[in-house]
Amino acid sequence: MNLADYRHAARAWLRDNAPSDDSQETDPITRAKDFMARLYDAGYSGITWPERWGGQGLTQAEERAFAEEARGYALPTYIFAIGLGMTGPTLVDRGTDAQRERFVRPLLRGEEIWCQLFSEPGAGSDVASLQTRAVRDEARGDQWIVDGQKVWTSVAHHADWGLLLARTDVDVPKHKGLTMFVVDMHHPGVTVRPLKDMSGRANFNEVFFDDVTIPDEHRVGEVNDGWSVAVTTLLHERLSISAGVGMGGQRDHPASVEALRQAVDTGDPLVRDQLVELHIRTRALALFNQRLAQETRAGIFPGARGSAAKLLLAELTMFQADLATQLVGPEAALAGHPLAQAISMAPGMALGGGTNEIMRNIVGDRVLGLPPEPRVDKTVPFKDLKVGTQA
Amino acid sequence: MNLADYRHAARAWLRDNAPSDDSQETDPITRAKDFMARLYDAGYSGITWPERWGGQGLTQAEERAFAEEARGYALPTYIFAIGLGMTGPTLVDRGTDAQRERFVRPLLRGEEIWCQLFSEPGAGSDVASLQTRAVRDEARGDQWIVDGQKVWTSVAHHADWGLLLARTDVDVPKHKGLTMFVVDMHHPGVTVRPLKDMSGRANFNEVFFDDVTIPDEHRVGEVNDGWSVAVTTLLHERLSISAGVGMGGQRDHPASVEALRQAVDTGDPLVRDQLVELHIRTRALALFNQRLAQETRAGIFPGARGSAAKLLLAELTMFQADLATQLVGPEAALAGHPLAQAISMAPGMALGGGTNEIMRNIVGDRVLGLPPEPRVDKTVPFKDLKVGTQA
Amino acid sequence: MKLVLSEEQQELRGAVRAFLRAASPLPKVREGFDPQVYARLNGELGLSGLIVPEEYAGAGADMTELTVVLEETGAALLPGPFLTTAFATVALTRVRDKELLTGIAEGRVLAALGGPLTGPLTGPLTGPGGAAGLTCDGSAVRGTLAQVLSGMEAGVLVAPARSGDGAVLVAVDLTGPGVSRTALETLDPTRGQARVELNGAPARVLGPRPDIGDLLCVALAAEQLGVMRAALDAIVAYAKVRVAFGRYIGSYQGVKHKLADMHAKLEQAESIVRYAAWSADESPDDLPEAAALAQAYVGRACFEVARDHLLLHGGIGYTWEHDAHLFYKRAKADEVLMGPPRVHRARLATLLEL
Amino acid sequence: MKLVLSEEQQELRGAVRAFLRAASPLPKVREGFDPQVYARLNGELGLSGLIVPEEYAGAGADMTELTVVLEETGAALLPGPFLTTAFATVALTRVRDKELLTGIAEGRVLAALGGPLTGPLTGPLTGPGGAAGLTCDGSAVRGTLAQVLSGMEAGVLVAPARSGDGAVLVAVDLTGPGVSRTALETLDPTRGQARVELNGAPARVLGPRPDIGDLLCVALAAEQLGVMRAALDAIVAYAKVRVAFGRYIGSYQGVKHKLADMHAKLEQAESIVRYAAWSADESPDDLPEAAALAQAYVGRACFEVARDHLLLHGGIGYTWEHDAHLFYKRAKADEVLMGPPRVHRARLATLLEL
Repeated sequence: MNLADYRHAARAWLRDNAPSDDSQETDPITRAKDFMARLYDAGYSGITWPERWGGQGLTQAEERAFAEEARGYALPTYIFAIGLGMTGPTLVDRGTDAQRERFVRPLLRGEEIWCQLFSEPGAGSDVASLQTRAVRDEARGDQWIVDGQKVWTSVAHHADWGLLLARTDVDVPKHKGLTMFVVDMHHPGVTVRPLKDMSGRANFNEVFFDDVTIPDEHRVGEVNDGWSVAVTTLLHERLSISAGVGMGGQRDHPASVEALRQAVDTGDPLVRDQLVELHIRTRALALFNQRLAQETRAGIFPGARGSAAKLLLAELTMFQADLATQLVGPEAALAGHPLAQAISMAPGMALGGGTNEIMRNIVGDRVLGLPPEPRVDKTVPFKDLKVGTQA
Repeated sequence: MNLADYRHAARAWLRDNAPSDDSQETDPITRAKDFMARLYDAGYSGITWPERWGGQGLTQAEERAFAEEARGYALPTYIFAIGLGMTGPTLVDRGTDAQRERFVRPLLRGEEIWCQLFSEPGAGSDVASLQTRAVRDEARGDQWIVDGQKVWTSVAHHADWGLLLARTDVDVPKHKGLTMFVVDMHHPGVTVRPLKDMSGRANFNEVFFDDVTIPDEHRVGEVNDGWSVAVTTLLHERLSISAGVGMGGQRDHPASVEALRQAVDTGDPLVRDQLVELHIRTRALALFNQRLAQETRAGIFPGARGSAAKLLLAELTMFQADLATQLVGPEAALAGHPLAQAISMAPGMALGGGTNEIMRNIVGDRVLGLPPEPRVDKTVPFKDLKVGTQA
Repeated sequence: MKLVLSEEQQELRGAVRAFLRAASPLPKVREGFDPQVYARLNGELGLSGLIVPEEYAGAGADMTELTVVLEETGAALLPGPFLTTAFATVALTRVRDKELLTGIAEGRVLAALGGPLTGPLTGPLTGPGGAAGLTCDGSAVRGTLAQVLSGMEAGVLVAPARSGDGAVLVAVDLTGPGVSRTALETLDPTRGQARVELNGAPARVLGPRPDIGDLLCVALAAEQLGVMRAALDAIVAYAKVRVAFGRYIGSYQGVKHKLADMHAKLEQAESIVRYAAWSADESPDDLPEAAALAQAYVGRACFEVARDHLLLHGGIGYTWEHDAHLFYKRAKADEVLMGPPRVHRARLATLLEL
Repeated sequence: MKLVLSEEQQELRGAVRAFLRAASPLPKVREGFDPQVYARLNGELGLSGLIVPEEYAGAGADMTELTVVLEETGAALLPGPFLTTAFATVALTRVRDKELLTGIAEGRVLAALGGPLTGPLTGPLTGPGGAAGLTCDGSAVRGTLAQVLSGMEAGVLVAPARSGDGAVLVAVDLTGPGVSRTALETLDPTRGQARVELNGAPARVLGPRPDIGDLLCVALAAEQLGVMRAALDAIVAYAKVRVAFGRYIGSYQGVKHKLADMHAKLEQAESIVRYAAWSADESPDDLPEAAALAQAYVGRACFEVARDHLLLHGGIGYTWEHDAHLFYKRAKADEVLMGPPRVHRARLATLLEL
């Protein structure tokens, strides 16, 4: 099928199958799973994934065509995003055949929901300093015993499986003593506690592990080679974040130029100039993202340059919410005002998926090739390393 | 004499003695020296310096009163600024009695001009990494032989004496192998070459030392203890820079609000708002400087907080020249336009007396008490240390 | 010009700071307005009567003392109507009928200053008329105030109203008849607002409307100075204990340089607040420029510092449990309290005759 | 929309870049305009005829190709009238009488585009009238142009003038009678300007004044993109070899993070220039917004990057001998070339119907 036909078919399928908002009677998770199954059965889930593991084996061109057609719909795929964007690709890249066989197809079909368990309270930007322990216990069959705490875990309360990074050796430097696992989120030792963000919504969770067992066949990659697996996952994360940034994607945001021109007095030349500034920044980033996308289509992989786009998006998100509240004035401080939500959520873009400082390091080190910061933490055995919060 | 009387007498003296601009027939250096002698003889040079070495032994209150009275005059004291602000106070603090006896009075009376010789091409922000060598030679009497190159030396072409920091031991860490000297600028091995700055003016010099001898009695402080002497000098430098920043001091600057309101169309609301922004920043810094001055008068020494003022001044200087050229447009790009000079000289404030990055480090470390950067250069012997420009 | 605090002022600051640290730490702030803390604030420190003239049982202090206190209540994010009562007190000291001041000084009366917060409060107090204004027939008031700061906690409303005698200031018992209040949830969880509808509520006419917009700007700037100082202190403290990649995050220039810039803003903000307070007390000719400068600079600097302090905390700063968002939201709510911030810049343009 | 260069365009870029690196390195740039370099630019690369239609001996290329070349001449800080000749060529391709184009394509004619640089060149070409405008009686021109870019090096002036038939474009031989030129020293030592007085100078009327302000904005933005790219490259290279306190300065976050921000600006600037060039070639409806966006964003970003690149060099960057100030000054001169930069923002406001 040529691309135009593909796009045409996708458009038709979406028109007929995208859920409308009036089916509120069913539980949203059930609805999302039902939709995902139909999406999969129609061949639109895992478009670029290998056919052998349940994907369609097509190219980024088809994936992009479908994404463009889907842009107008609010598809209920949010709870599958971690699986589709991060843990699934990691299993395809680094899992055993048995793991791919067991996990990939149910993931693509929405039968099982995934979360990702890397960050900890003491290990944010510096994920590799995490302290959750996994200890091998061959006495009780070949399995691992996990104890510790994770944080910032999206959809953990719905998840069936989690991709867990844990420390398996404290006598080697921090990157060298980690191992990756698939953990059963229904295990009785797993406790999920919602974590409210500063806007008051519980978009994240804390996850506690207390004597949780994992069979060794659910280990992903070699023992103590978990960091290289995590890098694969984080690479996919960064790609899926930057893919979400498109031209016009901010149009219905309450702090967009389009929304603000309705809300403020554009008769004031200063207000007008502020909206011009917002337009300039919005367009500059949108065009950069489009250029990255065109380069990707032409086979030039953006790599670490995507971190510049993420940095700019975080700054723009903060800038526009800040600007909009200033323009609107006291009303914007009422909790019900969309801009009060916007300013409450604006820091999230800078804090999820790597802080602005981390993004600048990545751009400096990997795009510009600048010399690295001297690192003490790469050679010291983990047990002797300062981590987390210490005086 | 009470302060009001002091101020009154100073005002009268300045009215009668401040040189007018019409005496162009004499050489400016001669005129400056003549004025300095009269200033000294009247008791207005070295107001706070110890009487024993030729000063007046008065307080900062008298010094400030005189400075305030002098503000309206363009006194020809520029060529003495390094001596009065930096090298003189260093000798008073750290010199031997013989050195104080020999150097301080002629310095205060303007009979001898001083320069300061610390920075080198390979040692800018990191002054202590300098490479100019001083080797002791007891065979030719107890003296030192100096070879090397200094840079950024103001008034070197007029100077009789220089305060020179040189390396006397390469086998110890960089801060521990430096010694301070007074060097005779008329020695035949000293070559002064003007260095044009980016505005095309030669405000600085390079100074080359080729087999220059210095008698050991011109050493200031102990052998290899030169860094602590240099810290004294740099502290005095920072004080004299921040003392120059006063309210209204920018009024006749071509990029000041006062100048710009004459030059641009304030009928345009956007232009007006830009001038408001400039006013806000100018006032904010002026008030901060006034507060520091009031605190100083009240006995609260500003210390490293002065570095915040210096940082803000550097940023304001750049901001206002940049803004003014934008407001004025193409004419500002003509070399004869005052704003072309302003934008050409604007970076100087950020680069003289410590870069913005150095100022931020000082504020972070010494005002906020933040943990220091890990340092490799404090322990490595100098001869094994990377310095200057290296691939 | 006086830009440094006297010893007495420093003592006042120390006393308020120590009291609030003990009586209203941040976990308590999250619980909202506590009348008992207010009772002690007044009983032990006499703060509610601080600027009330001595003949009305107050301490008769100047605006400078008020700014010293507001800086501390700001730093503590003190919940409740302290700021708006200070606003109202400023207004009441400048009208004919000062009776209410005694109740304020004695801590019996919590007054809120009304006037649509969206109006030009920064100029003369909000003029009568307009959609949200009040009208007064001499003994009763009608009209709606869309956003009254701490309007649910206060017992008395002080607000400008249009009357037959021109613009007057009126006082209304918020617990009395003819008053309908609706709590408004706000961005800032530590301090709410209320919509107040007056349908012939009994009112006392206090005198002609006073011109206090500049004084309110100065008072608010003092609170903002406290908010930014406390936010900076919090992140500096965190940068000294939080480790990433084997080093304290405060040792990274990416963090350290930003903190240095924040400190530089704080130094300038404090200088401006001192200058504005001095102008209010000693140099009324300078006050309009100083007040507009205070809001134009300090309001922005406060939000920028609160924003960066939150961001530099990393993910933990984005959680509800962490206090960073409380400073961030107070800073934003304060920035827009007097109207869109551009009004202060516009006023500066006018005052500079640009 | 096309935001990436084709293979042919990348080859063109590579060829120009290699040529300029060899023929016009920065030490040579300091010596000023060299006609021999221009002869080779034309002879070996055919650049002067790049956008001249084939029937006038040119290569008939699009604006996108021109922006590719101008990015490189900008990066090299090429001295002389290359940019203004490109401006003039854009104008000449859009009038009735295209005769001059042959001379330009063959490298015989260096044309300068006049029009007071202080006027609204960003809109339609500067209208006639006003203090600095030209008038034409059909065969001779009178008037003064206060600042003509590269006006001393160019042989022909192309400028708008008022005539009996309305606004026209005229061509004047700058070496002919009735022309008085005064060299103007400029901030940017690599490219001068001239004051041009015309006292009945013989002129050829080329046709009605074309509307090319947007295209000039795009062309200039391409030069600015080159300037900022080269400035960033220079400081990145320095940060990899300069040591302070025992470490390469590029390893300090204080430097690294600023360089990352500069890179982010460069990425956005390049995206905008590509978009604007594509609009010029393929989507005229988008051109006005794209052109104003290009000047509003790229002009500012270029100066900011050039400024920070200079500052990050430390003291050496402040010397005349170092090249940093050449980029800084070109960036500032370019930023104001089309008038005060706010005109582009004002135009965006109009185009967005704000």
